[in-house]
Amino acid sequence: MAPELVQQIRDKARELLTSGAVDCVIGYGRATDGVTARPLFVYEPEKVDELIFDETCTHNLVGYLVNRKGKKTGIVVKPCDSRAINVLLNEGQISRDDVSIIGVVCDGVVETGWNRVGEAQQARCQYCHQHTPVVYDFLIGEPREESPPSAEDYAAVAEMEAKSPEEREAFWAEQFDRCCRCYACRQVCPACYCTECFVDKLDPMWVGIRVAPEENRIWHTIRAYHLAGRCSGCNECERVCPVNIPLSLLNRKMARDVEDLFGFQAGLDDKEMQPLGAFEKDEKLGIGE
Amino acid sequence: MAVEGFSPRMVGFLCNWCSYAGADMAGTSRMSYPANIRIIRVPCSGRVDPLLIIKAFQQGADGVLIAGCHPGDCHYVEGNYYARRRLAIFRSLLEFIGIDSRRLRVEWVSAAEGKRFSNVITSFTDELVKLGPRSEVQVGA
Amino acid sequence: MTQVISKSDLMVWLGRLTESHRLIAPVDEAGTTLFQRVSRVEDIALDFTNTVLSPKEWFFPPTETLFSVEKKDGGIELVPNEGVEENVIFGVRPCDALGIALLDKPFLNEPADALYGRHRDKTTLIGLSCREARPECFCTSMGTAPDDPANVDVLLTEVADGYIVDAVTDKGKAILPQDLLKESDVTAPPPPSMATVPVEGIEDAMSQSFDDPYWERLADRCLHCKLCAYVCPICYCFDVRDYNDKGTVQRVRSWESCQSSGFTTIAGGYDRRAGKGPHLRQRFGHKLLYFPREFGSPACTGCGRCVKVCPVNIDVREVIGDVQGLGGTSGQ
Amino acid sequence: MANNDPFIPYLATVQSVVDLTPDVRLFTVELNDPAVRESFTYRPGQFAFVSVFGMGEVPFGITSVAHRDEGLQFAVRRVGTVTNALHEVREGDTVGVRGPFGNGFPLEDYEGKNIFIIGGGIGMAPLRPVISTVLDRRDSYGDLLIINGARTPRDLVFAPEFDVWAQSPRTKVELTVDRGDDNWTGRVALIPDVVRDIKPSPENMIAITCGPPIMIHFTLQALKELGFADRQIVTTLESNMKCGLGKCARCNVGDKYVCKDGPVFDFEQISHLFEEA
Repeated sequence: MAPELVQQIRDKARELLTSGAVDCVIGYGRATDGVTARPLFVYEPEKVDELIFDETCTHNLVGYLVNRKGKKTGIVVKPCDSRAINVLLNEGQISRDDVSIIGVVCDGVVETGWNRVGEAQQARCQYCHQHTPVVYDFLIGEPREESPPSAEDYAAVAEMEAKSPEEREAFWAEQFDRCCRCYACRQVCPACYCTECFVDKLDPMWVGIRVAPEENRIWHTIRAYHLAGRCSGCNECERVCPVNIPLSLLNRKMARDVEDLFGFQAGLDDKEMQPLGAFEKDEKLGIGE
Repeated sequence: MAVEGFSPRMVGFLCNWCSYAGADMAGTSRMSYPANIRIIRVPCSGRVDPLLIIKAFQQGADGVLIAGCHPGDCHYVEGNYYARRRLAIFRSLLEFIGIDSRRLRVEWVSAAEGKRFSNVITSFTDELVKLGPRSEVQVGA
Repeated sequence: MTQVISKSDLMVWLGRLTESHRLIAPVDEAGTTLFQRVSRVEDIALDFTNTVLSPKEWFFPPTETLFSVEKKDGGIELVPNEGVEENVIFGVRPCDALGIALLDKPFLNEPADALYGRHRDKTTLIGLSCREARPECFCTSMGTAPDDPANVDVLLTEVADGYIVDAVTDKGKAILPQDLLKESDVTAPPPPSMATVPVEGIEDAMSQSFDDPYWERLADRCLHCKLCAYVCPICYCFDVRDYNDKGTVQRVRSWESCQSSGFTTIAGGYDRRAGKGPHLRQRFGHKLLYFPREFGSPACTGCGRCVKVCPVNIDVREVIGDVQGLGGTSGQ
Repeated sequence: MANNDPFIPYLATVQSVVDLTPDVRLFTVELNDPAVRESFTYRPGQFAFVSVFGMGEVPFGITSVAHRDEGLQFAVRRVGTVTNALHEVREGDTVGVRGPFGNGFPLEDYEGKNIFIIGGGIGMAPLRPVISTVLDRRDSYGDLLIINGARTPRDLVFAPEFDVWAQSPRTKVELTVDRGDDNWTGRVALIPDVVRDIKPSPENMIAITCGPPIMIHFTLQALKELGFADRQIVTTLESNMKCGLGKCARCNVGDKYVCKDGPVFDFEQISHLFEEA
């Protein structure tokens, strides 16, 4: 990103902190590897120069807002992250008055890992049609002309659907077998804010303590289902998975179904009722017909 | 893959107001239907959290039936409309992870439809027999 | 003179071990390297820096049955889990070997954990010296080294066309393939070097920084996932629950982490460690203060896994440096 | 332990189940193996895990005293998954017992001293063996003052024993509730306020308290106002724990483990960590 745009982020953060409009700005700083980004909480105006923005700023910072309910907070968001803000607003988890949103026009982020900056853009950026945040108070960069959606957007989902049920079951059994149930996918997700997750419930214990493929499958299936119509596509869950389970396939599958069946995309605004919280009396969904 | 003598294990979540009464009607009218279904009475088809469905499959069910009031007749006015959307999405997800979506059946059965209830169980059982037992894919050595 | 084994003979030896033992070795799967059971030696990843999960899972598995409850003579009987196999783990890095030695301290401390002890007794460790250090490595600051033979049964060190074989223990000698070993005057290359981390005096620094606002600030970005704990070769917090499955009852132990919500919640819902700061502080407190007080050394091997996997870059090396610089705001 | 595996409980048979309050039951169990029964000795303040197989196990302070030979007793409030299951257990059923664990109260050190027991709700359960011991060795101890509080009169866990306690020489029992009922003529006050009202002299006295965390917090303040030193105030901590062996690390508080270094601590040992304890 152009240095003057990064400077705009810093200036805005300084202004927000100095004026007392917020007591913290959540943005990106440099990680200890010296090459990638990490979340940075800035409380003092003197420290705004630690803020950065570049193609390694993959983190979705919106989840942190739930921890700061009732506190005035500035936040740097990419377009995909901004959709998560709408999801949280729609669900009454945060108050619009509490957040000052510094939206950044985004050209995509790259695959990163510890001490590693990839060449290629993340897959989700390659089919992104939202380069300007959907909600913001201040915009950094110029709004873009968006390309139209394409059939290729859900190519990976279609490829999986083309396989036989046995192949699919075998594929997922192998993926779920690697899961060690660290729940990093849940913890990183801005839409996973339940105070008690179904998987932690003891009575009844829906998901057994045993880390085994069929128990893990309950976790992953219900996780994906709970995010249907709510996942804003930031794909942080897949990034943080230590054993590379392709969670985006599940999330994208849900996103495409919700789009096909109900014409809905998560987080485009904060008003429209999510499809699983709504209905139309005469719709035909192939259920009980 | 038909298996000789295979009797499928089915779990049925029946809405208290329509379908459970429909099953009752089938019983009191002495209509016959296969006995391999375990019936769980729920207040409304809208109560059937997909967690219950996947849990039933994990615990060894070959098929899961959800039956509720016909659209428009819900005791709670709109519970089955929500159920319809959820189950449409969830069934598609089950199919995606390799659980044949024919193993999850949703039917609207009213309190007066004892005959229909018995037909539903019979046809679902036939279908599950045709599909054969659900065998879990074994992972690793 | 040292004993060496050629690269092709190593495969022959490992092949024999798949027959006599359960062989565990690094395997590449879906872009990750994990210690897995191997039946074909071709599957072994020889060219790896280190695995995503440490070998602790073969002593302290993610889940394990402690005992089963079985019906007998109208009553019940508790049947311990005796199903522990003879394992050989190939490819254990010196840092991970230290991890296992440190894991012994809490688990074998009296009263010893019987199941862990059985796994330990029945496992032979074939270590592999590191040719290169990764950027996140700091084992030399934590009391081991890339070529440290201290905590394995056999140590292999790669040289031009094979490996130097160093049998460290009797257990190691017992599995050596004498027919495949040759005498050689080859010498081991110098071990790779790495940056140092200022651990000297960390206990005092931790103790004095207990009430420092530092922890609250550090925890701001912590997601409280369990990744760091699950990849750690030493983190040993666990959960115990009963597991009912299709009519059988087992008492099962599974991995848990102090970062998990509800870890310290008592019946009725009170949680003495509810805040984000104290929550995260417990992780470093246990590693750098409480464990050393109890067992004499930090609960860290410098393997760098937590540094590598943390989604928000909470870097133990940075934390150690920061805490050393806090200067103490409270005594304990 | 059986098979030298400290995770495997002893099997025990429930001998009696008595309702103490609407949500607290007293379970008396007998260990099935006579040899184990013989060797199973315990001190006041120690605890044991009780298993309901299929539901899990949880730790309870042992409510009985070994020297009375009245069986192994646990007073259990119905509050979570396992305690709910335990309340379904009937006479003759099999449960598991693992223990005894923990340090217990150093009652020998208290000989010759005045003892001040402050218990809230089910917090009386681990204090009862202290009371029993003082009553049974009455000459070895000074005055005995007991403050027992509960939400309502029906929630006073050991109500049938109050008369026995009060009849013992140099012993006083003060009861208090948060809400009275039609028959209640006693105090309606919070425990810390009762402590302030009675104003016992800290001279040669040990205060032993157990109850909900919030009660302990304010009782501690009241005792300090009266001049009690940290080492004169003793508590038994409740903690989430899974092993009792100092391994699972749940009950780790600072460099202590509640299960093996405690559960009994004086405040000199844990004052710094109290907010976390």
